[in-house]
Amino acid sequence: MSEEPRIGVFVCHCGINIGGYVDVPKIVEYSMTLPDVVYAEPNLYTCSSDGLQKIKEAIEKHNLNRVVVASCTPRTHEPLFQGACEEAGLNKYLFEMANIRDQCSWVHMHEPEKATQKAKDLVRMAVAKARLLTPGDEPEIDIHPTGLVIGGGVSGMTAALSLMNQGFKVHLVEKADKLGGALNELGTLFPTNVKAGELLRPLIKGVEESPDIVVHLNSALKEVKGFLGNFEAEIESKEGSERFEVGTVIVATGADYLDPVGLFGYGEVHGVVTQLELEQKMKEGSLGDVKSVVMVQCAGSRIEERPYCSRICCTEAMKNASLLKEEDPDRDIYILYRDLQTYGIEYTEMEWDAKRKGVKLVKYDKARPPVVTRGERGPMVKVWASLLNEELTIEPDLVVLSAPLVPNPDNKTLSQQLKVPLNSDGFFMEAHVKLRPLDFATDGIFVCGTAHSPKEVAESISQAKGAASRAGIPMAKGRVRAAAITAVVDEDRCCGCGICIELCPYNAITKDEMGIARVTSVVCKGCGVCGASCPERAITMRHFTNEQLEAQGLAALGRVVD
Amino acid sequence: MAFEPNIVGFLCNWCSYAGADLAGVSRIQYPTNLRVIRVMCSGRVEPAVVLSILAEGADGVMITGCHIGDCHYIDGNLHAKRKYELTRRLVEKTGLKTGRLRLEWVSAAEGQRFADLVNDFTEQIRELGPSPLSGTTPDLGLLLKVRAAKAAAEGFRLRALVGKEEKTVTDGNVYGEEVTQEEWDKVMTESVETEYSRHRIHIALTEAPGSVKELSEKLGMGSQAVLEHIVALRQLGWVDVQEIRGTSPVYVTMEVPQ
Amino acid sequence: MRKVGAVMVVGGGIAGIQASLDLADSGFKVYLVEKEPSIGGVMTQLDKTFPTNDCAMCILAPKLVGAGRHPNIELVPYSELKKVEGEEGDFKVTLNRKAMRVDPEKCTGCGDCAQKCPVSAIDKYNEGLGERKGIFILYSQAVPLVFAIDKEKCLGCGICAEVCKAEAIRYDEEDTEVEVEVGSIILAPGFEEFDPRIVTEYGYGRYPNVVTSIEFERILSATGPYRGTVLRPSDGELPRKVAFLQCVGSRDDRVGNPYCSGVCCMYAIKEAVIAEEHNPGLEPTIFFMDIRAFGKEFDDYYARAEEERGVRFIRCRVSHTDQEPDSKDLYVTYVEDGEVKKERFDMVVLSVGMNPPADADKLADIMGFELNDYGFAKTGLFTPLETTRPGVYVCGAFASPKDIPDSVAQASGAAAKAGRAIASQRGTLITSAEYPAERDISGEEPRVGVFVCHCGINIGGVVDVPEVVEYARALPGVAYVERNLYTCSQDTQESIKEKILENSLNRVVVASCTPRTHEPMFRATLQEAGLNPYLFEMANIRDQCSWVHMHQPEAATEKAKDLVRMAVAKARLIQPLKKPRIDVTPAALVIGGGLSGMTAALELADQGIETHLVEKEDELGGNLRRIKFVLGGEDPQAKLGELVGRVKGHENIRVHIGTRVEDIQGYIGNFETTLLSKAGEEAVKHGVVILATGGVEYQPSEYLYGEDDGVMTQLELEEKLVEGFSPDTVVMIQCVGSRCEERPYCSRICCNDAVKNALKVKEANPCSEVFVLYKDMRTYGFNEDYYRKAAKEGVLFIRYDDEHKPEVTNDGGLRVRVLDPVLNEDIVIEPDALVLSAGVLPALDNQRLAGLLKVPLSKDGFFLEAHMKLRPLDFATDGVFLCGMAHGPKAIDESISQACGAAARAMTILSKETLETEGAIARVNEDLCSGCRMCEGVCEFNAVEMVEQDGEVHSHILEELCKGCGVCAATCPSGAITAGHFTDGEILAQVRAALTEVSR
Amino acid sequence: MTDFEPKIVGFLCNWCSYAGADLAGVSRFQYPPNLRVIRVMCSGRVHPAHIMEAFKNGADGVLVAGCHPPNDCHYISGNLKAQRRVALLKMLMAQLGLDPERLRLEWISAAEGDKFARVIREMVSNLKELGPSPLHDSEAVIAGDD
Repeated sequence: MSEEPRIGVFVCHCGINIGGYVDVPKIVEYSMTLPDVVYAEPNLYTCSSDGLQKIKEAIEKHNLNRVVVASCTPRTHEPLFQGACEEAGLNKYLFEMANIRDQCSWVHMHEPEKATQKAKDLVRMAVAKARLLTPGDEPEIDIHPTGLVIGGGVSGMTAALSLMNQGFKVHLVEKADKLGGALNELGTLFPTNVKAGELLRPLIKGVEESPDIVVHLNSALKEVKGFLGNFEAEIESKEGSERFEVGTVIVATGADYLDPVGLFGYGEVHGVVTQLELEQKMKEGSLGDVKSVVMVQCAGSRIEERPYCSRICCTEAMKNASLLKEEDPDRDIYILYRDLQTYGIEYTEMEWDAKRKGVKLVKYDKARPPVVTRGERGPMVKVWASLLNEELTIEPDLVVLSAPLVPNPDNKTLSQQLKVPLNSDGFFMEAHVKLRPLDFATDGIFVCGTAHSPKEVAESISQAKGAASRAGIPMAKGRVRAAAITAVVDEDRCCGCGICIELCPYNAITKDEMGIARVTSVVCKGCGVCGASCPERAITMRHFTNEQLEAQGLAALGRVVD
Repeated sequence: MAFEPNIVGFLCNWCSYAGADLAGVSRIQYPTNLRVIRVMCSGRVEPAVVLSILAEGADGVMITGCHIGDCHYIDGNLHAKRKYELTRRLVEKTGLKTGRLRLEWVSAAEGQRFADLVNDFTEQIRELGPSPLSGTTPDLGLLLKVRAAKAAAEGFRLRALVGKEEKTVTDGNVYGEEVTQEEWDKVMTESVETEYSRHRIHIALTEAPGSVKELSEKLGMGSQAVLEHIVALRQLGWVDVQEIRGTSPVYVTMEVPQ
Repeated sequence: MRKVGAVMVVGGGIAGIQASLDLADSGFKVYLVEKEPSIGGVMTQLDKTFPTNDCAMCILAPKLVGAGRHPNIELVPYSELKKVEGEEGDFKVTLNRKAMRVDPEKCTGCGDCAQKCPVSAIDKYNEGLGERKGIFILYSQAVPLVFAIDKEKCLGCGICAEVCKAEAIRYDEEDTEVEVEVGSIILAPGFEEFDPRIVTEYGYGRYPNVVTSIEFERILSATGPYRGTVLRPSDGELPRKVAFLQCVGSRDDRVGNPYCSGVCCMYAIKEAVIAEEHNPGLEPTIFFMDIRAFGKEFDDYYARAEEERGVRFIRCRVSHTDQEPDSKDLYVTYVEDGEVKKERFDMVVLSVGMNPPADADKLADIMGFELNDYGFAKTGLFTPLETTRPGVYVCGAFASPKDIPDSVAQASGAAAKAGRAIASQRGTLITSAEYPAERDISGEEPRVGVFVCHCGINIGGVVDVPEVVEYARALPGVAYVERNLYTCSQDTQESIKEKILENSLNRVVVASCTPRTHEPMFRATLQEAGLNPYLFEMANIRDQCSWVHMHQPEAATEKAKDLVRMAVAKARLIQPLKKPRIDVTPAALVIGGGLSGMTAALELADQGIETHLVEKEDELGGNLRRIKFVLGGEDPQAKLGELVGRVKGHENIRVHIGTRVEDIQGYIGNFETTLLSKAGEEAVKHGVVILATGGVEYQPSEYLYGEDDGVMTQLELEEKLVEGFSPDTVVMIQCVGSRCEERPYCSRICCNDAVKNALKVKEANPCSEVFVLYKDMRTYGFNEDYYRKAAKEGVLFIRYDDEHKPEVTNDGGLRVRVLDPVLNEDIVIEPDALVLSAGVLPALDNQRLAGLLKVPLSKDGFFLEAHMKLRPLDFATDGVFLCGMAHGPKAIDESISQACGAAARAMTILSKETLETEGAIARVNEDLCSGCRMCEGVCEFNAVEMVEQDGEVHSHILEELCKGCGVCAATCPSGAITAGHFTDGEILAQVRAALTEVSR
Repeated sequence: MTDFEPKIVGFLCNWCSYAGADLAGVSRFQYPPNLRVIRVMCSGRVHPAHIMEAFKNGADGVLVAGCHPPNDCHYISGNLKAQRRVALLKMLMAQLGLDPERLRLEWISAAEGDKFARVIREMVSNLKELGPSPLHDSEAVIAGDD
């Protein structure tokens, strides 16, 4: 922009919200003394259609190339004023606001003189910044209408089907030789005791029969490049590798069960099995003559090494305990637990159901966990029942350990390939635990199912549908408009140290073939951390440049720099 | 007239700025001394920018961001904290009171907290009195120190260390070894001292050429240390010998185009 | 028994490098093991070297580079010995190769990593006076030029890997074990500086202005912390008065170092002289006990320092140093003339001695050889190169403290020993490059291919490389241009070859870094593509452009274009050159049948070389015949007998006694010599000449010698002592005929001889009185022990100086009157025997032989080697070598080392059937030559001969001897001489291209 | 005349001075970009005609740099020959109306990177004071001998 700045200042009375405490005419008058300000006027409500019209007229009449509105907060009103500027043919990034209401008149209602002084300062600061503003443009990118789903378990298949139903093509990548994931191992599923196989069958059929879903078995992701709408994925299988373009990626890699070797006699004492193994036996009918069973909860979770709760084990134990009781009501079933996490209506009901059937619940203490040793005829369990305040000794036929779900060992590689984070437990970490549970900070990549954290099938399915719906949004739009408040790298200064790449939570920065950082501006969210951290000071943060920040700071101190 | 501090605040757009707006909407009253600069993220605030504002005479600088874990940009506030720590170290070096700086977390819902904070900080600054760099007769010696601190904050070394700190201390280093905060701080302390001292010398030589002895007196630094820094600065091509005056080499700055 | 044709050299200092080069040039594979990441050792830290004041780096760098790219030398840097198994001829050595964490194949040495490394560490190269980074090279010119990560300091931040465009960083690299099979091992681990913190009275470590001599060396150096201006570390002021304290950690029993380090006197004098040169007006003072300037031309240097350069010498041992706390000035307290004196200085330099290497014990343990009492490798007087373990040899300071030329000579000697043990395996483990047939380009128009390097961002970050590429495209003669990220990378070499073939290129220009390091590699690439290697030219757009104009990208781009234009202008004119090949006669001529000559002859003969040993007298043995006993207790006559027996019985040695060399014709590889004996003339053909003409004892004319029977020389005394002579009172006078006006040099051996004979007298007659009148006692090295022993046994050492020489009279009995400087009064002794330590004179025949061979003599009449420091056994004239007393006075072990060394040097020629020499040499156009002989006068290498043809005399270049410097071409008034590869046409084309846009 | 940028041609011997110039680069010592280097094996290779050709083609200054006397020369004494030639040529230059200051002989060792940079800085600033070479516009002066 080679033109000299010509700034127009519009000072809002906001009825009496501003004008009642701040001397607006004085501010208008003061504005006219500031460098490069060629026009200033007061408005009753600058945000009214009348006020907006006046801005447009002034731009035209006074040939303004920067506009400052002193009124309320940019968080709510900036888009409105920027719209007015655009309508008058002025780039919207040539607009700046001074917040003299929310952060001035309203909070200094009893000090009108000081409030007026502050308002002047705020206008001066806004003008100082406005003088340095440059126009920005908002590039648009096309979104490739194909999804990539990694993981062919229940979550992945659900997500793939959901995407297909939204009208997108899907590549589904599964590392095993068949679809189904962990459900292939399970017997029945709580709370309805539906057989896992029955749940899987229609899903697999749907996936396999869909012409829009390409299933890649025995395959793993080798590389992903690109960004939202334009990822280039390469998958590798024994047959070789294949590349394709996708617009979005859903991570549904599931989780593994812990192999509880060394815990509670597992692997050492005959008759100690996991819940999964119990289900296998029940499924095959190979349980045999089992008269008494002790289930040990939290077998490997909620401990120092693995501090998280595996969420499903309590309900799973209730389900299996009930099933065992149904088979043979004479069986003695003990569940040794620390805290029962049978959350929600249905699961609480399952707990009651088990109790009604005579399943004995024994609370143990983390400090004094049950000890399983070899007894005379089978395992022997000693447990300090904390509610009874006494030690129980049980010699069951079977000890069943509720081993937790643990992260898929492939997570680490995948997180590096996709540049999305894992939490300290090794599960994928979403962008925001409350509000963005299915997104990653990186646009266009989503997560669902037990890849995210231990969860039961219904929850996984909900998440999968949710993730597919999130992924569908940009693909349905077909285009995305990027913001102009982005970082830009001066390639002559960049030494390629990679700090910006490391710090960018959005993977918006990559290295080019010369090892120089490049910002993918459509992915950049404009936080500016990269710019503030670049050791070579090679990154400029558009719209919040150092010069602009310093000019504002200096203006705040009453210094105007020409 | 009572002392009215000039305080500059950097507020992140998503939490703190919204919190400040909420204070307004709620008509919570607080002192008028704060002048707000909106930034998208508290992690955007560079030590060098803060130092240049201090150099211009601000009585206090406040940086506020989202609470840890709430950052709109995931972890920008963690970086803000690292950067703030560097600013604090450098300010400490100059002798300016570190009480003139403040980093706080304010959420969008904490209008009252924001107002309390402004109250508290304004009071704190009032007690500290005007910045020696404010007014028409700023303390020129101190000004040079703050400029040296700013130059140090703009240099590769400190910026690189701060840029790498969060990741290395949290996730370990490239060897997969754990790096404790104490270990990192040790390097930081050394590096801040070195960089600050070198810029002190460089700036002093920009003002006027001088010998090691003169620099040592002027800067209150041991002459042996000054010489060691001069050796390094010559290696960097920042200073060179202008002439030998008596038994003293006199050093000048070389042009270092940016 | 199995033998392996490879040698391991442990230690990459100057001795290790020399040994490696000699062996590699003689057809053996060499593993050069160095504990630091780069070779070069202590010499790289030195500013100048005595006695010539040569720039250490200037003379060392070619050897470093030579070792670094020698096809038969494999550098094993950053490695230490772990295990040695096997026996002489067949060792298996296990090495621990420390992780450098940088891939040497990929690292280009550009230094970007160190620039960006945020961690600083102590700069060992600058002795802690500067700063280096967590990733470093030892010094700028390091070989190999590979960075290493200092794991101790590294934070692991990862920046270096990110900025390394060559992707050379390997954080996951671990220490690795390497197994190597070799036939011989040479130890050259050097020495450790004595740590003067132990000697607390001098204040080192507490007083900033007290520095060690090696620190001072860095202070003096242009590449040092102060860029060569001497400054006080405490405050950066120029010191005026600088004190040098000698014998810190030497000749000092308290610290366990009774021996003399041998080099400190000379380096202190050098440092004093150079300091004054760098800081005019600086006043150096050297506090010493004896000045031990015993080497060739050393005394001369000492005298000039005192007389011409104003260095002040004070003979005393300094008791202590104090610091004035505010000024940090230093006060040196000493006793002179019985008076305690205290003098202020600005700076104090401690001349620290040599300790054995810190890991000597470990080394001895691993290798299974013995150390001597002081922790150095144990050797014998007649076996100075052998350790106690067969097959393991030693050279340099680890054998005994010594200076650079003695180390270099010894290194060559060790190479001879190591090579001899496995001579049968010569050539079995080396590979020579095979190239396709050269394409004939005569008649072709120039088709130049230009390859412009980005060097990561080292060039590309400043110079606009695409613009340079576009520019080059338009230059006349250019047929192809491309740019590369790294032109030196292996894949680019492949691509250059392809491009040469695809585009029928007949000249190649690479615009990248310096030809000093990279030209040989690119030339090899041309050869692989069938082009003559000389059809190559480089434009140095990095070291001399982008790196030095980093802030002026446009001007740098313009300069880079100019440099490319100049290179292309030259390239268009360059012609293929052939490297001359010389056939080598596999025989040697050794002149002189003394200890040195016989030793050299045996070394050669044992390696299968036919050797003519010429002795003018009728008997072999030379001076050794007169030596009856030695300080260490060995029997010299038994050794002599053994030696003569072996020489006479050796199938490859032809002994010519009573013979004189009449005439020598020819040049390297092809000499023809006429020998004259009573039997008549004989002509022999040989490939090399070794001069071992020895020296003779001075016949004194002073102190009544020859007039009084009681006056004799040391050699005469020795003969008498053997016969049972046992005097009661003996006076010995040192420096008779040495260190005087006519012969200013020190004869080196006389002090040791005097001590030896004094002890012998005392041994035979413990009640005898022995007085030694001396100027400086120069019992350097471990012989200091005998000096102490003699003093302990009551031998009285009385110093005299030239103003107060002893007076000898005989009025009915010998009387010696001498001023005792301690009592400051004359004392008179009436000895039974007055023994004169007569100096060593050059052999009488030297002058004549020098004329025959056209080799120079020093002003003292000894032969003058090619370079005092680094080529002590060579002459500038190729194929001629020297050793022993022909070079200057020296002891038995030193002569043996040199003799073996000369043999090793000779073997670098004799091991080859044909020699290939430099192709870029001078050529004479006979039509233009006027026969003025100016070229003959300026050639230092005797490469010009005058030829008569058709009655006209014109000059002719012996291409085998020409080194290609081009001085003759620049001298020739008729323009008859062309300097190959640097022709007038080529230089002028470059000049014009430098100054005009488009070359004409 | 402030924007006058002198053109300098430098003849550097391969062993010391060219290595010193390389060291200046390795050490990143900055100096003005006015020099164009021609590498010769020995400073003794440089003939007066080479130097005069440079002046004739518009060079404002010529640098000849070699190893320090007496012993650093790789070819033993080539540097001394260069010294004599330069001395003679300077006398001739004065007669031709060329300021002998424009020709400079320096001994620069392989360790003197900073000296190399300093010499170039000095030469450029001296030549800026001397102004453009008189041969710039009047090639006729010595054109005859081509």
